[in-house]
Amino acid sequence: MSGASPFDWLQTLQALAVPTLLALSAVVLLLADLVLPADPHPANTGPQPIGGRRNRGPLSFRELRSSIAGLPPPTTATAGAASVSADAPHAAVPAEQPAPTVPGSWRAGLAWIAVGQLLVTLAFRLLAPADGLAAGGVFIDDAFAAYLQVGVLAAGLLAVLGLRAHAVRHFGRRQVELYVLVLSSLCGMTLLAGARDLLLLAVAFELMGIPLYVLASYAKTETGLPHAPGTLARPQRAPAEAGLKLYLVGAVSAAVTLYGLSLLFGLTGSTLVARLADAPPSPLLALGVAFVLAGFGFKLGLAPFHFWIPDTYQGAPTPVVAFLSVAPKALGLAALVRVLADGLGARAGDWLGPLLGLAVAALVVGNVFAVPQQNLKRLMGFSGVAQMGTMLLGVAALGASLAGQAPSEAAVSGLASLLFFFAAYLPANTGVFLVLEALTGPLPAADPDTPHDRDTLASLAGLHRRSPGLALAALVCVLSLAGIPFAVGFWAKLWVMVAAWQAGFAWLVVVAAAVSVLGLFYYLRVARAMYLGQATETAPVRPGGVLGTAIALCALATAGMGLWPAPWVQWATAAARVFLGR
Amino acid sequence: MAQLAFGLVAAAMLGSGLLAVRSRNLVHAVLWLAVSLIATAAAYVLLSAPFLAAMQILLYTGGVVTLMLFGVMLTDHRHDGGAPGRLSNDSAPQRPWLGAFFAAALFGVVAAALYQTPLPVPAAALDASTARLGELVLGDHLVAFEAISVLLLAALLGAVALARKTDP
Amino acid sequence: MVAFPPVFGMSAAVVGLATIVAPLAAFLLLGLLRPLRATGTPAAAVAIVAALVSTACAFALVFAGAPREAVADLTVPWLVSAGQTWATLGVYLDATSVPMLAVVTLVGLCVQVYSLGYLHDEPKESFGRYYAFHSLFLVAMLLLVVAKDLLQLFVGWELVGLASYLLIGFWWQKPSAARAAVKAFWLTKLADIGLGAAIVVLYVQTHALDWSPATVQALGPAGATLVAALLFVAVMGKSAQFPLHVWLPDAMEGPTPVSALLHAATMVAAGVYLLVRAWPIFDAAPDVRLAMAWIGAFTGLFASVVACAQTDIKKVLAYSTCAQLGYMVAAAGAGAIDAAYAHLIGHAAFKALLFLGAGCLIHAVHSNELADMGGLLRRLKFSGGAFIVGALALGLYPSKELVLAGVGHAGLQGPLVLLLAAAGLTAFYMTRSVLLALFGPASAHADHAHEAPASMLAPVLLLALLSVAGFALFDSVAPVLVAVRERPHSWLGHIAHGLALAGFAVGFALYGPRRRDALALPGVRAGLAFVRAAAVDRAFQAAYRMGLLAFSRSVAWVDRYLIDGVMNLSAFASQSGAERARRIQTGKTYDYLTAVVAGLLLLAVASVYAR
Amino acid sequence: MPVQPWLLLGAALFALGVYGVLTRRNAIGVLVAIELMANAVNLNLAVFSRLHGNLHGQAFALFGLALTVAEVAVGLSIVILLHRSHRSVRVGAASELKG
Repeated sequence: MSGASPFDWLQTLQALAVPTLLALSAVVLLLADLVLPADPHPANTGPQPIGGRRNRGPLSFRELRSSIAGLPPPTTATAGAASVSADAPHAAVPAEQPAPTVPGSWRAGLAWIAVGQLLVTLAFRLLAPADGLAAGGVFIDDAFAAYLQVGVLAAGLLAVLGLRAHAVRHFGRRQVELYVLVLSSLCGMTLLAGARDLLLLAVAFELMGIPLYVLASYAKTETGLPHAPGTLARPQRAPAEAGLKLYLVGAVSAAVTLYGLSLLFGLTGSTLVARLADAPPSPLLALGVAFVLAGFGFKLGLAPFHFWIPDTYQGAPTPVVAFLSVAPKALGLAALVRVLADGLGARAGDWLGPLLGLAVAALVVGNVFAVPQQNLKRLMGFSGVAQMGTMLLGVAALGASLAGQAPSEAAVSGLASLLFFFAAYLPANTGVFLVLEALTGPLPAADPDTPHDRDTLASLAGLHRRSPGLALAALVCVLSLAGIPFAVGFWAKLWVMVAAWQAGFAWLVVVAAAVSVLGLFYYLRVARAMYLGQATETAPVRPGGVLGTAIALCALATAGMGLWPAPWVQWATAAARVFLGR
Repeated sequence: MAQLAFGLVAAAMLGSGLLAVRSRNLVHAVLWLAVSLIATAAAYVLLSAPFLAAMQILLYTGGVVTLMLFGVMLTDHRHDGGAPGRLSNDSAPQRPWLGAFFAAALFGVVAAALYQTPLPVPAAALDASTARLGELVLGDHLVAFEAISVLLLAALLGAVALARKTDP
Repeated sequence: MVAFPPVFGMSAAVVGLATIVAPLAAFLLLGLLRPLRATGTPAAAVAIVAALVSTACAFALVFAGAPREAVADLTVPWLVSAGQTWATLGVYLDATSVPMLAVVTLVGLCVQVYSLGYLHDEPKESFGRYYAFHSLFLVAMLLLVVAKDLLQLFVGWELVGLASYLLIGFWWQKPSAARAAVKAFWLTKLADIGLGAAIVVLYVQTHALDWSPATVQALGPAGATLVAALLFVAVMGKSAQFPLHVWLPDAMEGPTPVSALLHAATMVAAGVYLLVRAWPIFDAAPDVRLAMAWIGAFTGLFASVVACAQTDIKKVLAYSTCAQLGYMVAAAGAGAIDAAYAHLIGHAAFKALLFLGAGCLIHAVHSNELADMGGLLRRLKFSGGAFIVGALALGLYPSKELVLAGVGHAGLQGPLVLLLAAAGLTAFYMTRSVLLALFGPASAHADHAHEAPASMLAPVLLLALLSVAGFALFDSVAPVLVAVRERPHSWLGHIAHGLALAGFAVGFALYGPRRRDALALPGVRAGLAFVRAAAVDRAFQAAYRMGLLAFSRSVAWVDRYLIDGVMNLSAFASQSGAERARRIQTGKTYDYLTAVVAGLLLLAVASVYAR
Repeated sequence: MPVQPWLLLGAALFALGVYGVLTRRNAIGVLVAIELMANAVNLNLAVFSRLHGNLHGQAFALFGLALTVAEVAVGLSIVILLHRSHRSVRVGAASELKG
């Protein structure tokens, strides 16, 4: 036992209450899915499970193979017949009809359980004091962690609300997994928020990431399309591709991160982040930091580790992207700050240079590549790269201060501006994706053999005529992302830039401001499409109550924070002070 | 003696590793990976990490390699240019010079950094009893241990949800 | 600090807050309740009642009898960093903000009432939208006026820009209107970068965003010069100073009441108001003030010359607005900030009167062209009379003397000469407009002309009365509003009057209906005929051409490369650079992995070897 | 025995993995290469555990093992999904999303 403080169960549990609650929620949700009765209307909702049985029971290998591989089952009479009967309802559905939903299914209620669980956890987080230390200091429950936890819980809540209609519509029997995966990813994020141990950091990082790989590849089946007899309906191509790209780049980056962490561990012999400060400066240390930076670069989507972003955003289910595009990035950056500032603060001079390079690359690449995009999801992906680049200005200010190149106040304002930036970025970014989901989510699945590209700016054209509310919500979010004065995004950008300026990075601020002009252009293009574009369709868009609520929450939060940023500013400043011990 | 053992293990790991990334036949590649992993288990024994070695064989060789073989079998390669029922040759390396350049450059940087960093010679013995390791895992790293159980649950669930026939 | 006396039995600041809350409520009602907005006239009534409340409150504040030093401060901390408040939100009333409140609300009210008649043919829905925008504009403008620091002022400033964009583009089906709106938006936006940069510099240098002497002290002379210069860029954009004035004439594409509201009385005045408000900063930057004096005076003369040759009545007024704003900026540059403020307030009233009067004429003949008017006075006695009052006021308004005296007193000979010339030209082109539009032979359109409805005439009457009253009572009213003690009776005033009268005379001689009778004397007639034929017309044409050729080069340059350039940058960027670059995104995952490894290698090498 | 040779071995294994990741076009082949990289990490950790004479590194490596297993399980399921949707397990087959 190397921990300085004796192991205290109660204290540990208290400090870890939020991740624990989330893990328990996931388990409860799974149990609920198992325990609750079968679907009331399974017969007319799609193909029967193979062999006419429920999917959850144990399968024979043959069935598993045919089930998994989409191949014709072995030519035994029963299995073959089952396969054909499984296909029959598909063929009966006309091509243009939306995928059938399951009216009255209790599965649609799973989302409400998840929402309830998240609300309880959020309430707990807001009410419980944040001053705990878990198991020898591997995890700290302080104001910094609490701030981030509140943020990701809110993001999770929005994600579940946004996912519900999509799941009911497209994922019939596979809904519970979605929410369990969101909850376990959140569990990883909340752990990451306070992890002060390299090992826990690595595990939490993966716990956050692995469910996202699955969520991004959650493909709906192409119902209603003719397919060869004896084969099963194909899943959509785009999510599979999105998931593959996310996964492969992510797995390689995870290996890179772990390699870097192994080097950092090797130089101190302790897994505690704080002990990194003991490591004498050496090339190996610098190398370890470079590997960690590169690995986190993937999660944050910094150039040149960003290539997966637009493709994955485009292909993955839109509500998943709404979640994927903010919370993991925020927590990835928080974890990076933890390692860089808490552990390697004294060596800030070493990592500052590479970090500045990453910031400039992200700012330039993100903004330039976003300009020609016609697909809104890709546009948001690239612009997200640029936003992360802006956030790195805050880290740079922090680093300059830690390295002694800037006044100590720059550290607080750098970190606080970063935290505030998260809070500003979260609802705006989520809101745009949810509006898109409201617009294109209910459309029937496209032909699996053609890449479907519905999420274009053209599909937004004339949105304010089809649904003024949605258009207004999207406008609020987009203006905030663009950093139009007096949207919250403006305050966030201003603060981060002021912090960087104070830390002596005037040139960086100038670069950021210059490329931000491009941001103004492409974000306003979205607004122009909605308000000035000629609508090709005139049917009104109705997002439905749940999704509508989520969108309204996003827009209201964005607008509200823009009008009244003071409480958030103070909150972020307090969290930053606690983190820096000032 | 230690040097000889190291040499043997290193040769086995690198040789089989090279074959695992170069082999044209995918099944062979996976099997060479298994050899490399077993050689690593031997390395763990040399590094006085017997429990780790056991886990390496159980989890990696027993679990990962088997999973991969399942994967190879479950995905037929007819559409990738191979004959029906046979594994395709599509796993042959492409753009080998690019890969070799980056691999060599990366190795060079790491090696250079390694040689510029003074590291002490380790003490002769390390008491790596399984009991102490277990104490550590369930003590200092208990939080991570619990987290990884959630992770395994989520991964399992996710893997099944993806691989299972998708239904509406 | 002297407290503001209570108004209506309430704290003055609360009353000040009410001036904003009323139009805000109207905006929210109209904006959020679509059924209400779609009702048309009732929607307008909501906005007008709100504006009425606002105006009543503002005038109550003006007549509260507060001493000049009185201040009412109802602000709450807005942005707080490191335990220090560096921006506040709320209402700050003092001798500077209160008169402006009255001007803004009164003009807003007049224009809203006037629009009832002017836009009665609009569809109900867009009528409601129009009033929603109007209320938004009022909120934004008032927010700007009562700001205690630069940040809230910036909020109002930006919102004003947004509202004006929406209002100019109100007839967005018209391509020219849409284009004009976009142009105005971009150009003022461009200039706003100055304001944003000024805020950043101010904050970085002083950790404060206000204009108090303490802040200016902390800023130091160099800092003050930088901040003042940046602020002045924003002023040039908003207040249409050469060469950033190009959006103003184009913006005449909007409905005429909008022109009256935005481009005569209130929005363009925001720039000058910023000069007045943040005066301590400008006061500490003499270099910037010298540039201001020259730019303002040049704008005054240049715009006057261009106005002489316009055929569109609204464009005449637009250029004339440019010129008068030039007067104000020049006065501020000369340090005569009270003169600038006095001119701002007076000009607001009679320029609104002119625009609304012109609107009546346009309404009658359905054309902006002076050529389509003519002889309208016979049919439109009331509107025509009001227009004449406005024209006289523009030519002779006493605050102009204050400006000239201020500039002269500062020893700025060059700007003084330019402004004196502009004064003569002002009288000339107003005479020209009046004679062409109201006298002379009746045009084809004029035969069917009929007087505007009462809803349009009432505000015109009110403004005309105010202009006359302001004229007559200037010496007693001006000190109440601004810190002008007395009108300087200097030789400059006489010269200005003389030039103005000369301008009237020349205009009358050249365009007057009875010029033949008046010029019966052979010698005079021959001389004037010669002058008219050979010199004056040519001179003006030449001057105009010079204005358009020499200056229009630069104007066109700004227009083409700056404005259109920004607008076309998008097309360029998307078609060439970025379009080519996006091929890197191949879609092949192994390429992405190569990029990851390459990035890793780069970072590793940089970290290890470039330490 | 000093640790440098061991660490070099780890680096070489990692580099081999990188080579495989960059040259393999079959998704399962890439997974194999990623395994090699993860294995190199674990080797490093075991070596450092030896270096410092404590078991934290071995514990870390144990966790690393478990992480890799979870990752591979999900990866293979994604490959299978890819196979169903694209009728192929070539990485390059999935390249419709681009630009």
